[in-house]
Amino acid sequence: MEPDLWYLYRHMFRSRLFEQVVQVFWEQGLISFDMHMGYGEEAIAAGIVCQMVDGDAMALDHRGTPPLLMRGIEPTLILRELMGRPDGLCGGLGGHMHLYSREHLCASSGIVGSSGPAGAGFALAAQYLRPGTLAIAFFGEGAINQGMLLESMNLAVAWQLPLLFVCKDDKWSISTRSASVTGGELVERARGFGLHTVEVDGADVEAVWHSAGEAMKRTRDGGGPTFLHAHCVHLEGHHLGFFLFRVGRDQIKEMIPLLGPLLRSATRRKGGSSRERIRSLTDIATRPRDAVKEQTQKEKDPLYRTRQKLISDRDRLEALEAEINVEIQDVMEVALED
Amino acid sequence: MEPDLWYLYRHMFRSRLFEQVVQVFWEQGLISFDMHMGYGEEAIAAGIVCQMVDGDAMALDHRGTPPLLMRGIEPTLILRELMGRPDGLCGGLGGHMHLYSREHLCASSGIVGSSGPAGAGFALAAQYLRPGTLAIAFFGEGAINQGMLLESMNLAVAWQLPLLFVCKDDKWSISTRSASVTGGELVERARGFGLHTVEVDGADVEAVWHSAGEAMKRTRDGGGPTFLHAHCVHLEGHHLGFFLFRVGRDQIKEMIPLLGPLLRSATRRKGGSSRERIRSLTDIATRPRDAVKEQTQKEKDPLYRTRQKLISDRDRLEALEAEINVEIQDVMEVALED
Amino acid sequence: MRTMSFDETIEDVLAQTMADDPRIILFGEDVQLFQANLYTQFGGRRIRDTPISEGAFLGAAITAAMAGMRPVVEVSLVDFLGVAMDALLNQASKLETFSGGKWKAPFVLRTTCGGGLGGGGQHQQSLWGWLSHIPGLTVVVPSTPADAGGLLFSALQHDGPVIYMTHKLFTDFWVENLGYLGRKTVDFDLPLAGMRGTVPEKWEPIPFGQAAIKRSGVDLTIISVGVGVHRTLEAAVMLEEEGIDTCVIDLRTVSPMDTAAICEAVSSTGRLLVVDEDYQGFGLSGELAAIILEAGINANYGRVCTEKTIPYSRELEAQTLPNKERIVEGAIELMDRS
Amino acid sequence: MRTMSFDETIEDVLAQTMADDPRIILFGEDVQLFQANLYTQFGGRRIRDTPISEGAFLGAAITAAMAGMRPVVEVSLVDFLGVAMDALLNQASKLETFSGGKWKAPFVLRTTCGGGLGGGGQHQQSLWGWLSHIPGLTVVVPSTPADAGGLLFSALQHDGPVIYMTHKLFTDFWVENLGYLGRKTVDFDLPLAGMRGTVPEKWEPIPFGQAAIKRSGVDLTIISVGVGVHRTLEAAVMLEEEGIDTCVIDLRTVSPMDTAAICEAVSSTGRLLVVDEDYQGFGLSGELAAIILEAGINANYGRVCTEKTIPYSRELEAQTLPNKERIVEGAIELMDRS
Ligand SMILES: Cc1ncc(C[n+]2csc(CCOP(=O)(O)OP(=O)(O)O)c2C)c(N)n1
Ligand SMILES: Cc1ncc(C[n+]2csc(CCOP(=O)(O)OP(=O)(O)O)c2C)c(N)n1
Ligand SMILES: [Mg+2]
Ligand SMILES: [Mg+2]
Repeated sequence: MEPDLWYLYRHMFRSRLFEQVVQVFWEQGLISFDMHMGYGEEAIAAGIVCQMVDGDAMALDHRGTPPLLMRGIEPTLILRELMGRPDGLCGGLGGHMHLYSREHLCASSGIVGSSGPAGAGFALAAQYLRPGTLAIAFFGEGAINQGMLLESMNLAVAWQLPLLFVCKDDKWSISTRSASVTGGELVERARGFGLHTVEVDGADVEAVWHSAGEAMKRTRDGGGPTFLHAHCVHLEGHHLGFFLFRVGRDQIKEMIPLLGPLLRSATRRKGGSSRERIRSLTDIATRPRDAVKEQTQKEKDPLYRTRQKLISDRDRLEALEAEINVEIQDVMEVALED
Repeated sequence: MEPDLWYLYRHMFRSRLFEQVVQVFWEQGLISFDMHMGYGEEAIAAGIVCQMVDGDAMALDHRGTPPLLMRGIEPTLILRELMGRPDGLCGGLGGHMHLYSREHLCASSGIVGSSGPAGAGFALAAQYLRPGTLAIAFFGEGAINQGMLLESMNLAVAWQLPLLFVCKDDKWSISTRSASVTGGELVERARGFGLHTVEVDGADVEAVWHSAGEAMKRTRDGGGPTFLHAHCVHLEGHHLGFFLFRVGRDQIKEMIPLLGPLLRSATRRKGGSSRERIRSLTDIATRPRDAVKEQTQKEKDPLYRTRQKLISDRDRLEALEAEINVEIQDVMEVALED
Repeated sequence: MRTMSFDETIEDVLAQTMADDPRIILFGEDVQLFQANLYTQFGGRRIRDTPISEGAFLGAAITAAMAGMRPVVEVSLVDFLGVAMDALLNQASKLETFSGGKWKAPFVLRTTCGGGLGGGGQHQQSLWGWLSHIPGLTVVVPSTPADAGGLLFSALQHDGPVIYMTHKLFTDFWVENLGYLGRKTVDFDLPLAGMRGTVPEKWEPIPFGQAAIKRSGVDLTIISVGVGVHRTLEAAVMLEEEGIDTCVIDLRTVSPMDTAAICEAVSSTGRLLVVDEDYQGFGLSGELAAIILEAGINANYGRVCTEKTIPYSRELEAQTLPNKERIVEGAIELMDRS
Repeated sequence: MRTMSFDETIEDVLAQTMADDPRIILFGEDVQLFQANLYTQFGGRRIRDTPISEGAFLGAAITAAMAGMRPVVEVSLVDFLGVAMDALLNQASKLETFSGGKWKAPFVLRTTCGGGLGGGGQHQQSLWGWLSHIPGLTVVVPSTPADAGGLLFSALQHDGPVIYMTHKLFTDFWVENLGYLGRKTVDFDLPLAGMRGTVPEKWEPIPFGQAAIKRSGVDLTIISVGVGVHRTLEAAVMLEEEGIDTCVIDLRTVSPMDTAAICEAVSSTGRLLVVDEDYQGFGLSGELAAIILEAGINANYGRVCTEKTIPYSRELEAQTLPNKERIVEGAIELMDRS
């Protein structure tokens, strides 16, 4: 079977547009704390979530918006939740890292790695109550060093849980290059736990759709859990207003106030060797630039990639985008109503 | 280089004899709680600990006696500690799961898996303060599903710590067959974290000596951490007086009081299908028998195996054993003094 | 009325409720053999052994409950919760708030607590006050078979997370398997009146937050929980000989607490002694002080608690845990003060 | 006297002590960029980024300290300790007892706590009372730059584990990186007097267990810690207008506590209000009640604490955390009571 690319693009585009509203609201101060965006991982979400059925469950990390939207949760409810309104998805009590929908069996958490156990529990319930359904656990590559997530990989294999582990690998955890703190290859690590594994370009929604579809079919049929390793970027970095990206984007303005203290530290009497100090300074100077450069490559933006494939039918594309524009405009207005 | 088998046997035999005293004391009620013995893992301990040097450190699990003895800790101090005496190794405050020797850099813990992080910390200190030294982390195959141990494997690779992970695999964690709750193969799992790996018959002290020696050399030279998977048995099961072994050894006497309730449960109105019930009953009946049978195979007893290799020089062997007998007899008497 | 042991009570309630409610499953390390009767009746699908991965399987219990199951998850000793605390601190306890009151996780965490078997400081903690600090958790600590049954019955019907704590000394199973272990050479100060007793023919739920007045008295109120209740009742007999008439209250649930009963009893005697096997500082004893002060009750107050890490030595252990003698002493001191 | 921000203070003390003591290393997630100045001065060997494996690296800090290092380990938010609690509950806190007083682990766990940035219930907990429940841990919560420096200086010389907690609102870094994030559209109620202030020319250690009397007064004693101290001082000004003369005490260290100062202040005013941003039940507020009752002080008592999970909504958050208005109300209520 082939995916309906128009359908997938619709979901991706809708998520992108919705998050742009979130960003505007956040910039206006209507949303607090470090808002984590799904910008850049829309293809992973769409390729997977669009194949979920009634009774399937999702355990989400700190970037829950795209999967929730695609799963069919009312966008106004999400937006109002992010605004902390009593008429939000969770009465304004949860906020952007704690989005829940009982009817859709979706739960989130801001504790890195906790979607592993959460996914395992959903999958366990599926085994008893809803045979043929499954659970998805979303997390980043940084989370893969968190003990409870590793434990849950083993548990899923031991209990043959209908669970799909989805590692959205943007290569960074906050300001840390994940490779610098991670041993081995992730797919091999997962295989070492006895998981089925598949690696995929997370900017290619069709590829995600295919490999996720196969894994989901296998797990629905009782074939056991799979680890899906999807590479992606995050166009806004770790969260909105992230200092690494601010520095990386506007080195002159953002770096200047930091320079004085940095240089003072670099020249203090005791401490590391001058080679070490130069290495640190270079690292501090290059990480922001690299992070921005890596995360904003056009050809890694799934929206751009997918749009290119549809652009030959420009009329249909523009009509679709216009339609969604209207919807999201409307969502924004409704969210602001008293 | 070849190991000195007489030297290794001396350590193993001494440990065995010492633990037999521990067992007698425990049976007499001089030692409390669930005493975990090292019976059966002497070859693993000897093959590794006998190659440790000043400044090397050890993180131990709940079976700390053999490595501590072999590392040179005064046996009387250990025995008195197990008796809870103020003149014990830790003033009687620690007990058998919490044996510490600061001068030997040895620490223990009764929390399964905690020797992973503990080993990593020792290895970290070695990197700064004692280059060329290393740390050993001992644990069982059941511990390998504990998050913090898995995390520490990754940490050791990421930081290239001089750390040897030693998995003493007796196939059982308490009454659970570890394979039934563990996904994948352990060596592959470790390799998935980027560790060097080696698998060895833990009853063969020479084999352990060789593979540990190689790994220890590599790690001393900065070649990074290794996972050593050693197969072994535990002649007394999980701990002294362990019910699984009591049932397995004397099914008639120990099983009879359990039978009534079991059969009542098996025939209660609601519950599992009769196939499930029969499967449970069979499982309950076979686990004890299997556990005892698996753990007491003579050819898996490292003492027996090593002794066979030395028996041709019976005089020397008997002299050695007699000497140690005297020592341990003495230890016992001294430990009992006021 | 029937007579049952503490263990039998728990098994009886579980067998009955599991027979009636197919959503109840039970999992934890070694539960198939530790709960062999239930395993026989319900089979391996509903009674599951787990890997030693408390973080993963406790976390999984939460979402399994959210998705419609009623898991009973067993962590053999409360001390082991250190490796799984995130599930309680950040997930289970917060779900109801985070979801805006729309989603709850009805699961029961069964665990044992307490000392007196010579198991040292890492296997004998109580921690009920510590756990009760976290808003959103129910913490139950029964002290008789009848309460154990009724409270477990309630726990299995409760719509949120319940931590159901059994003191080791009440259960034949743990006293045998961590204490006697087939020996006749050891002795324990067992709270016999809590180990076996009459229970109702038909289980009725005992509401949470309802203390039991175990003994009325006009001179002094002693509040305790778990084995402390029995130590206190014995002390009360000794105090009677000194002419001190003691009212003894068993909280039964630490969170929620029966504020009304506490205030009534303390205001009538004007003196409160708290007997708490959990650590003294920042726990139950303090909370009780705050409750009476908030209520404007003017009372003499003292506490007999565990002040520090529990030592291994049986003798030191006995001095560290609240014992009859310390209670009597504390009570007399309190009487003398006014 | 110099003027410094809270952040600068911490960096200054770390830079000075790290220069003097090569055993001090610092590790945690993202510390290389979050502590870019120290990273520049000391290089990547002494300032290390970690994987997201709090269990492993906090556990490693303990044995690294035991083996001669003085690690400063950073866990960015105290809430994340849920995944690493075993290291505190069962290892660090118990080492001294278990080793018979022979071995200690001198490390500093730096973490942030507290709310007021709209971060919801999983990223804004305080937990100082919760941590203080465990015997063997020192818990430090400074409220001014001078105290922050002096207490950190002491922590780095202390011979056991110290949990050094910084309230987010004191630090420009966290207020910027979790609050403003480059925006001018959000507002926070910042404790300005705690964010910047005079500090000594030369750092002197401030002993643990020494409270600071921030304001003397005869009508009422308010005890607090962290940001609560500043909220209380503001409230005290308002109370003055009502004719209520308030004594304000800053505990500075929650464990150990300055019992003498507490008792003196409360017995002189006869009224105690506890202002505690940590959860109300089974925590600091209760312990203070116990302390004064044990001392036989007859006082009116009230508390203004965080009673439940902190809601995300900024408005509800403000009502849930102890604020000026609630403090004034609580104080007046207490005055009216007698
Ligand atoms: C247990 C825990 N530790 C640390 C954090 C802080 N934190 C939040 S997100 C994050 C990075 C996660 O990286 P990754 O898993 O790769 O996800 P990404 O943000 O890159 O999508 C960290 C360290 C946390 N929330 N929970
Ligand atoms: C975190 C934790 N969970 C559970 C236990 C209880 N426990 C003690 S030993 C053990 C089994 C360990 O099995 P393994 O690691 O294979 O070691 P073995 O006893 O077989 O040598 C368990 C579950 C514990 N001590 N700590
Ligand atoms: Mg990432
Ligand atoms: Mg084992």
